[in-house]
Order: sequence, then C-alpha cells, then structure tokens
Amino acid sequence: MADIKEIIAARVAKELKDGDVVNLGIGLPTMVANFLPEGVSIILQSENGIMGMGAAAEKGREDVDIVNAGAQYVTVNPGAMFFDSATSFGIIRGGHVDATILGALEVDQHGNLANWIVPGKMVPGMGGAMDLVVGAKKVIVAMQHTQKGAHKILKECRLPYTAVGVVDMIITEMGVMEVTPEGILLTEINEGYTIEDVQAATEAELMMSPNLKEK
Amino acid sequence: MADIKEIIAARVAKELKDGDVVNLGIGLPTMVANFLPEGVSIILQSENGIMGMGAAAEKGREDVDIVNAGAQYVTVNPGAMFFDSATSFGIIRGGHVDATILGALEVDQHGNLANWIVPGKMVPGMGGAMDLVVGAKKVIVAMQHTQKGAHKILKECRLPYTAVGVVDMIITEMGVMEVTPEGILLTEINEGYTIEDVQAATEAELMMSPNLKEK
Amino acid sequence: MFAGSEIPKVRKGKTMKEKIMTAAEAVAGIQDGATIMVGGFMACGTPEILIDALVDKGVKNLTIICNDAGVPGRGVGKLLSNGQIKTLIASHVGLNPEVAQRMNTEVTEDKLECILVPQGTLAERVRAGGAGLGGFLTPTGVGTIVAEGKQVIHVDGRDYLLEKPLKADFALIRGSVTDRFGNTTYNGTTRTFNPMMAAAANYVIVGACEIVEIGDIDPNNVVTSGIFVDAIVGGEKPWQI
Amino acid sequence: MFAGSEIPKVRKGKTMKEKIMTAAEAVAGIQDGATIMVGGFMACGTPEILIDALVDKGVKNLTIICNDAGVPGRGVGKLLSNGQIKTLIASHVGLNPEVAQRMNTEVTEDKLECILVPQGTLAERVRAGGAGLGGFLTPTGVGTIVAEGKQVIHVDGRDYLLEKPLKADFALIRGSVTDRFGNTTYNGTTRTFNPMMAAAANYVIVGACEIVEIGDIDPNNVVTSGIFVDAIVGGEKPWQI
Repeated sequence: MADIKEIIAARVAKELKDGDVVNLGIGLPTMVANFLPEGVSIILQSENGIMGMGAAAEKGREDVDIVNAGAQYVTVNPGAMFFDSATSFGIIRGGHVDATILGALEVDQHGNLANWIVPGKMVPGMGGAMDLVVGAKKVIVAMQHTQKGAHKILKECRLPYTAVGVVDMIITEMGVMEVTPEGILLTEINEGYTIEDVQAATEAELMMSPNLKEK
Repeated sequence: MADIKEIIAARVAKELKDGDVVNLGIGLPTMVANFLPEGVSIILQSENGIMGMGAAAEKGREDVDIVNAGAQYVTVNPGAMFFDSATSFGIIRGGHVDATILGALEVDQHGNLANWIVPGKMVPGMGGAMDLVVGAKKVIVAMQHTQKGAHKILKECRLPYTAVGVVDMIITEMGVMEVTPEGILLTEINEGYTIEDVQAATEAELMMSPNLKEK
Repeated sequence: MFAGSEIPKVRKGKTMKEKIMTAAEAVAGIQDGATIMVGGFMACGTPEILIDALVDKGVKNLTIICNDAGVPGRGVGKLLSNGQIKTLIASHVGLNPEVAQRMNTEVTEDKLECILVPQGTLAERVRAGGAGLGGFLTPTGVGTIVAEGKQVIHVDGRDYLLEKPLKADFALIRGSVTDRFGNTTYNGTTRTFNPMMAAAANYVIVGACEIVEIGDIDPNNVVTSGIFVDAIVGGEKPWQI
Repeated sequence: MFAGSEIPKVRKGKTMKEKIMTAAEAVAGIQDGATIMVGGFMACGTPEILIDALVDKGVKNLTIICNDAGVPGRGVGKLLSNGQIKTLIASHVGLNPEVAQRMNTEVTEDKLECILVPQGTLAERVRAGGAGLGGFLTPTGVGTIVAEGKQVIHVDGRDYLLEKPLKADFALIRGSVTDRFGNTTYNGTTRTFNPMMAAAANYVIVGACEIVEIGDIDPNNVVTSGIFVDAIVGGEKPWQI
C-alpha cells in the first residue's frame, strides 16, 4: 500500500516545474514534496494562510501558531508569507496557484470531479477543495486506480460533483491519463500492467496516446 | 469669507461625538477638526489609507510617504494604521465611518446630492465621494447656503447626482437643516437671519422644527 | 490616534479605557439565538478564553459561523458538546465526529443544522459583509449542489454564482498582539478568518495573547483596526491542538 | 521559501536570480497598446523610475489604470505629457490640467479617453481581477450616471450595481522594501492600489526603494507575495510631490 502511494507520488512530482506554486491535498498528495527531481523547487501554498510552507515541525520544536490545512504543525521557509483566508482564496481562485494535487472518489471523461460526498456517510464538507480545483491552473488527481476493484474513472460521475470540467490529469499506480476535450487519453502505462488491464479497471473508454510510454 | 467658513465648521464640529470615526472632505470640512468641543476626540480616516490621521506635517519635517487624500503631507497619531485602497473603501462602504463631511454643489429635499459635475467645466472625477456618501452612517453637507445668490438647496437637483437619498444634515452659515422623509426640517437658525431669509435662500420648502433654535 | 483634545474622554465601545474587561463581561451581551462569528482554522486562531466564557454563560440556539467545527474539546467543538449551537455555517466539519451525532439525533432540541459553504466562498462572504458589498460572483460551486437556489450570472463568457454577504451580531477574534485601542496583529496561521470577521459583526471581542500600549504596534503592520473592536480580553494563550 | 532541493534552479519569472534587472529591461516587454496598472495616489506610491523607463521607451496607445492622473511631471502625468496614453481609467483627474487639454484636443492621435470610476469601485474591481471573481455588487453609483449600462441587482431590499473585474497586461508597483523573491512591504500611504494591482496583472514589475535578502522580512508583515512579482528594479526613491 505504501509502495503504491509512493509510486503515484513520485510520478506526480515529475509534473511540477521549478518555481511552481503548488497546493497539496491531505494524504498521498502531501508525499509528492518528497519526490521532487533534483533541481526542482516548488513553493507550497497552504490554504489556511501560508505561502512558502516548509517541512513538518520537529517534535518538541513546534510553533503552535503555525499549522497546515490538516492542522499539523509545520515550518515555513525563508521568504514565506502569512495571510488571511480571503487573501488565500483570492490567490487560489485568481489563478495564481500553478497546480493542485488531490485525491478523488470519482473522475469522469469530461474532467468532472467528485471527492466530497459519499452517500450514507457523514459529509465532512468541501473545505477548500471546490475553490482549489476551479482556481488552480492545473488540477492533478492522484489516487489508486480503483476502490477495492470498483471503478473510479467513469463515463459520468455518479456522486455529487466537487466541480465540473476541471481535472487535467489523473495519475494512478497503473499509469498517467490526460483529460482532453475528446475524452481520457492514456499517455503512460506502468510496468506490470497491460493496456487491457488499465481499460478493465476504467469505466470510461480510454484513448491511446500515439506516444504511449510503457515502463 | 473665512469667518463664514469658520462658523460653519464650528457648528459641524458639534455634531461629532467622542470616538467617532470621521472622514473630512477637502477644504471647509477639514477645518472641522479645529473646532472640536473640549473632551471630544475623533478618529480621522483618510481614504488613501489612514485610520488615525493627525495634523498637517510641520514644514521641513514631512515624511514624503505619508499624505492625505488631498496629497498634503500629514502626520499620524499613536495607534494609527495604514491600509490599501480596497481595505479603505471596505471600511467606508461597510458602514464603519460614523460621519463624512463634505461640500456640495446642490442638495435637494430628498437628500439627493450633486457635487461632482458642473456642466461645461472640466469633470475632475468623483474620487471617493460616491462611496463615502453611500457608506458613511451620517452624511453632513457643510457649505455656504447659496452660490453667489443662486439656490443650492433645491426641490430637485439639476446637476448629475453623486448619490440619491444620502444626505442627513445640511449646515450653512444660516443654520442647520435635517433631511427627513417628509422634506427638509430647519432646526437651527443663526444670529442675523430670519426664517424668511433662510426660506428665500432655499428653493426647497422648509419645514420648521417645533424646537427651532435661534442664536 | 485621536484628533482634537489630547485626553480622550472615555466613551463606551470607542475609546480605550472601557475596552479591556473580563471574558464574562465581554460576552455578557450575548443572548440565546445570537449569530456569532468565530475566527480560526481547526481551532488554530480561535479565542479559547472567549469560547470558555460562552460555555459558562450557557446561551443556546446559537448560529455559529466558523471555518470548521473545531475538534472535541477545542474551539467551537466545546459549544457543540455543550448543546449550544443550533446552526453551524462552516466549510468543513469532518474532524469533529460530534457534528454527525448532533445532526442525526432524534432529540429535537439537540438537533444541529449544518450549512456547508466552500471555504473561499465563506471567507469572501464574510469579507463582503464587512465591506458593504451586496454580494459577489464566484466560479466556485457552479454545476454542483452548492449552486442550488442561487442565481447564476454569465459574465464575459463564464458562469458565476451570486453569493451573498454574511454578517453577525458578535465576532470572537483571537489576537496575538492587541493594543488598548484594539489594533491587532496575528501571528502565523492564526490569522485565517479573524480579520474579515472583525469587520463583519456588530460587537467584536478580541481574546488577546498580549496587550500593549497604543502606539506600540507599527502602523504599517496593524492588520485589524481598533475601530472594529468593542472589547478586549487578555489572557489568551498558545494552545496545543 | 522553496520545498524540495535546497538550491533552487534559476527559472525565469519565478526564482530569485533573474528578477532583479534594470528598469529598461523590466519594461522591455511592454508594447504599444498595452494595458498597464500603475499604483499610487496622486503619485504617492507610484514607481517613478518605472514611469521614466516607459517614457524613454516611448510606447503609445496605452490604457492606464491608476487612481488618478498624477500631476504634471509626476506619476502617470509624465506619460500623459508625452502623449503615450490613449485611455485612462481613474477615479480623479482634477489635479492634472493636461487631462482636460488632451480630452478636448482636435488632434485625433493625441486625444485622451478618460473613464471615471468611483475610487472604492476601482479598488474593488482591481481586487476582483486578481482574486478570480466575476464581479461584485456595490451600492455606490446606484441612481447616478455611473449606473448607465450596468446591471442593477436587488439583494435583500437594496439595489446594487454589478461591477466587473479589471485585469491588465502589466502592473507597475512601488515597493518600500522588497526581498529578492519579490515579497514586498509598503510604507505609510504608498500602499494604496499597489497590493491589488500586483495580483491583477500578467507581468508585475516592482520599483523598490530597498532590496533585501530572502528571509529579511517577517512573514507576518509581507503585504505582497513574491509569487506575483516578475521583475524587481532597485533605486526607487522618496519623491516630493
């Protein structure tokens, strides 16, 4: 399980360019910062009010006034800035975040995203996700390809939307997919999987990139 | 001329309560701060970004980074704050300014105000006036009663409006008038003037306050 | 700060001397059914001493506007546990399991209504409330259940939701450094919703970690003006989450 | 500032090393017909060294968004005198008599179009441009000629004008202290429109009075984030009006 997450996080990291302003969702997306290629530095935005977030605070050296959006104690890097929530979401909604990386319950071939309501379960709230996926220049969904075998990459989302037509890219343990106006394009396939495996794990019909990379 | 202005400014000053946040227009309104009664302190807001503006800067001791909305060098008092223009007009529009005092070309019995366009003349722009009169809790027009004998307090403004239904009080060298839903109520008359004088200098029909004060 | 005579006369809610008071005095005016904004994000930036005073006071049927539901034992979580909240307007309530319990309870008078608002929209609605705007157009929530019942306005080729301002009777603010007039700064990520809420409520109470003299804060660095602040309560502390 | 490897690779417009340049280099990309936001209020807070570089460059048919027209010889007044402005969007132009001359000239190519916007609406429109809002509802201007051609929206018993966002190709910002990443603070009343404009333009140039190292500005006191800043030009000075 940890391996799969690391594979996904490491592949996502390659999508980030030096100097990008990035907002990482809780969980797997947070691991992306550990896999940045040599020479690539990114600027982490935390929607509760940080530009230039650093690593988690060392045990015993926490500043209780500095937390990330998951309420964990973090540090800030030199050149950081703190701001209020209206300013923070002005930055997000205004298109000043280059990429946001987050998980999903479902994604569909139109780039629709569902990641906040599971019927019959407690609804935790959308937090900042709806603003992030609408505002960020690039939206990367980083997740396991299926949920205990059930499809998550669909023709049409069945769960309530977080936003419509916002997902640019889906990265799973099986490979990399781009959402295009024509549908979902498979651009990379990971070692150990065949095209048939990926399609079988995907409800939406996949288009094959002419430059499909196999690893 | 200076006397008339001082009389008006001194009377306006009595309308201000201790602790009020006040924005003073350029010219006569600025003089109001010189006539505050003993024990009354006000907090001056300047729309270019000051809360807690102080007196004009002494010659030779100006800080060129600190000006008022008339581009004059000013000081700030202890406890002042600087802010950007969006914040400044959030304070103004949001009803956090207790009173704004400004001149007028015309005021009418509905509380409509015209103070920014003179036909045939250069239009200087409304600056912050439109926001101030809409946002401030109390709008006091401080002006000479007539313009070289021509009426300025009218049944209906003839010049383009700065805002509709915003004026609360008009203070001139002749007296004090309140704008009510029924029309303009004369509440004070200054020494040397009769009710007939004031009415003759006013196009709108004045109602007389049962408590009309004569000075 | 003050134009005019040098020694400002004390005046309720405006000049300095009466603003510093105890937490119990500061919340004395809060009655059953009040609408209260509470600053902070997962209780980081929430004034715990003011929450505690509200718990002691025991007022009920409150409408609370806060980014989230805190956690049990912290922030607005304490008000929730004590059965004081009727309606919660928040962006995220998932880290406080009591929310689900209260929403699903069979006991009518304990039942919680929870209104979820996207976090950026919530922040902007509070800002609009303080800034005298009648609303704003946001792309957030278009095509989702958040859009239900809202006007969709098309501007320059894109759809937006018309979102309306939020105001409140009271705001509970956490200041890191507050001067005796109420000018306030916030340290680190305690800022969150505090500055917008301070401008959007009729009566604003600051729970301050440190109270300083007027003039001690550089005018360039003040975040919340003292004109918004009605009451200052000292003794707020750094809290572990 | 940077997560990941310790030594950030230089990358145009993002990392520190390439942001500091001469004024001529900073304005090199500005072409005829560009839309440019210029910070300041009556030239207090306007980056004169960047205006001067634009005068030297001589680009024409500019649309300038600025609070006012400056005064002759200061701020955007220099661009006006030099015949470089086609359209001026401002709240007040009364202290620069050249505006009237240019508006009334018979010479077509010198003719200035002047669009007047209430100052609070102008500030909020620029903010909306940077914050990704499709517009906002303001009570300012209702019932006046400012309302002409605009949608009136009735919310909770009051009429508001729908005002739309403003964006620009470039912004010329005046910073009091700027670090090498572009994080900026503003002294006194030089702040005005600068922070909103820095967020609302595609390419942002800061004329800085003082350039400091990354980390020298307290993260609590930064007003404009370096992520907005593309170019930093040193040598901006205090100017008498």
